Amino acid sequence: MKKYILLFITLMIFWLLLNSSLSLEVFVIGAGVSILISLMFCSKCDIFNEISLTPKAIYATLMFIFVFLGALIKANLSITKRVLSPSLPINPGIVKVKTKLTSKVGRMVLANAITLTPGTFTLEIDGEDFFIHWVDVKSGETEENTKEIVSSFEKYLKLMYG
Amino acid sequence: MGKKTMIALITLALAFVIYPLYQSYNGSETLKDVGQYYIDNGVEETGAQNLVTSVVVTYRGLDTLGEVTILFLAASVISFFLSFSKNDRIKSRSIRSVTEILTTSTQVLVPMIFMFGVYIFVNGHLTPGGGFQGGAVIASGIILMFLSNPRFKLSHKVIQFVESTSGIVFVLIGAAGALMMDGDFLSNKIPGFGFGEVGSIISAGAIPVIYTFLGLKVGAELSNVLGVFVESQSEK
Amino acid sequence: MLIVLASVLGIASMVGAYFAIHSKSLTVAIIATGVVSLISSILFLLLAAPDVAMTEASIGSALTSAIFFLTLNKIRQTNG
Amino acid sequence: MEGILEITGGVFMVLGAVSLLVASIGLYRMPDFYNRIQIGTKASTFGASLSIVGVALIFPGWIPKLLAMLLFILFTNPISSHIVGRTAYFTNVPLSKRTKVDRLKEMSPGHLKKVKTKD
Repeated sequence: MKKYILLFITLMIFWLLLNSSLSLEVFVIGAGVSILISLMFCSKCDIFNEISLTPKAIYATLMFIFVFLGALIKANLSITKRVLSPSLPINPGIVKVKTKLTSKVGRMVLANAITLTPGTFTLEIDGEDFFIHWVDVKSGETEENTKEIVSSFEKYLKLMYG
Repeated sequence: MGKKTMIALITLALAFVIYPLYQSYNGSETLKDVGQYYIDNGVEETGAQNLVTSVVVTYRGLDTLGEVTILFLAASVISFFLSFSKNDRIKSRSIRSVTEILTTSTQVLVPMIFMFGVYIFVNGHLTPGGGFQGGAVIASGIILMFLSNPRFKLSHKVIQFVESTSGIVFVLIGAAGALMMDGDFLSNKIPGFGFGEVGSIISAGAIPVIYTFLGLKVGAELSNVLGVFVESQSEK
Repeated sequence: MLIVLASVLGIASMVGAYFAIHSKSLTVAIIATGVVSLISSILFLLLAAPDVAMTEASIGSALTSAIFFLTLNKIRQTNG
Repeated sequence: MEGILEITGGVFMVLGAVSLLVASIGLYRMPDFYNRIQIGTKASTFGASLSIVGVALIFPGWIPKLLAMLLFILFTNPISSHIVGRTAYFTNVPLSKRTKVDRLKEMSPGHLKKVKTKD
């Protein structure tokens, strides 16, 4: 039941953003379409069951957004520096990191956040192992790399999705 | 003389012929009578903010019916020809396993893409877009479903039901216009359909309803083409 | 300004069309056709036809490319 | 007041354009496919987001639609580049000679299991 309601709310927010209007007609039509689509697809939308809406989780979400935006800006500055410096200072390589996250949404958000931040990019997921292509590899050790890449995001994602 | 020289000479000759035409061409500054009529009276007569839509659905509605028929014929012919190869199809095929990120994100993205398609065809009379565009967006959602799940299969019964029902409703609304508006096939001024203020979502009479069914029909047809193509794939 | 943008896009689409015809690998050719439709959809947008641009973007670069790839796969299977 | 918003919006849009320019320079300079896709995803997402923020400052009425666009870009861009990169790796697109480590090579090939589709 929870997943139907959450998908409905997501679709409704998306519809209202697109229409950018709050009139009654828009609301009613959007609600009808959202109910239809949630009924159509929710046999396979189990990931919405993993989202929790406790105050702690919402706080973690906000913190995650801040951390992520900071990392995004830092990533782009460092990439810009690398690209524009004449010697092209890169040490590319594929490293392995481990994550403690078990929920599917959490792992997806983590992989996407890794792809969008400092010179790292998720190449493959296999169980708890993430294989990451890194522009600036320092060592091949799993533990060190986990600490460097994953842990800042994982802390909040653990709170958000468990 | 080499082939390349010949091509160069022919191109030059063509340029000599076409350049005077280009020189003496001046685009028309004023609209043709019909275009001017649409601009002057379109919003008033149909109530649709998007003039293109009022032309496509109301003034030239019969042409749209023809276009939908052509699309239907194309889809039928494709499924007809591809069904010949079904006999030598291998019962199972092996594919590299799909990445977990894709299977997870599809659960969120596909409903959103469908919602976007619905937004495009429901708002066809207000913003650019309409039945054909919305239908194409919905079909691209279907591509994502095929990509994320190798076992996914379109239900042909559902597709056929959506496709034929929306086609019939489209024609019926047109016929209703003809009956109630003394002979105007596909007129949008049918009593019972909302005529709100121009620019609100319930306005322009039957246009949003027609576009909704048009969008469902186009989406079903394009998805059917894709489904038939995917089903005819086999790996030895 | 607009005419410069339009000319650059036009030249880019011509380059794409050249690749679509002359590239050795069919995959590259299909991607090039997708690029050509994407650029032409921007050109439609510049010509103030957003409706046509949307159709071109979704059908020309998404659906047609998908169907081309499926066909290519099918041809490769039958020809071994 | 309006002037300030417009100028800030313009600054954001120029920053976005600069970021996209850096991305294209990076695409040219990087040694192999995987490094290129890195630059491509990040800088294009960042550039597009900055441009959208700029537009939002200039036309505040469009903010809801722009927000939907931004979320969609942030959500779909990394997924598509992940899939492209993964496919490239498993179809043996070569890594550059400067690559230091490749831990993915050590994986047993078993995780590339094939799925059978039933008929």
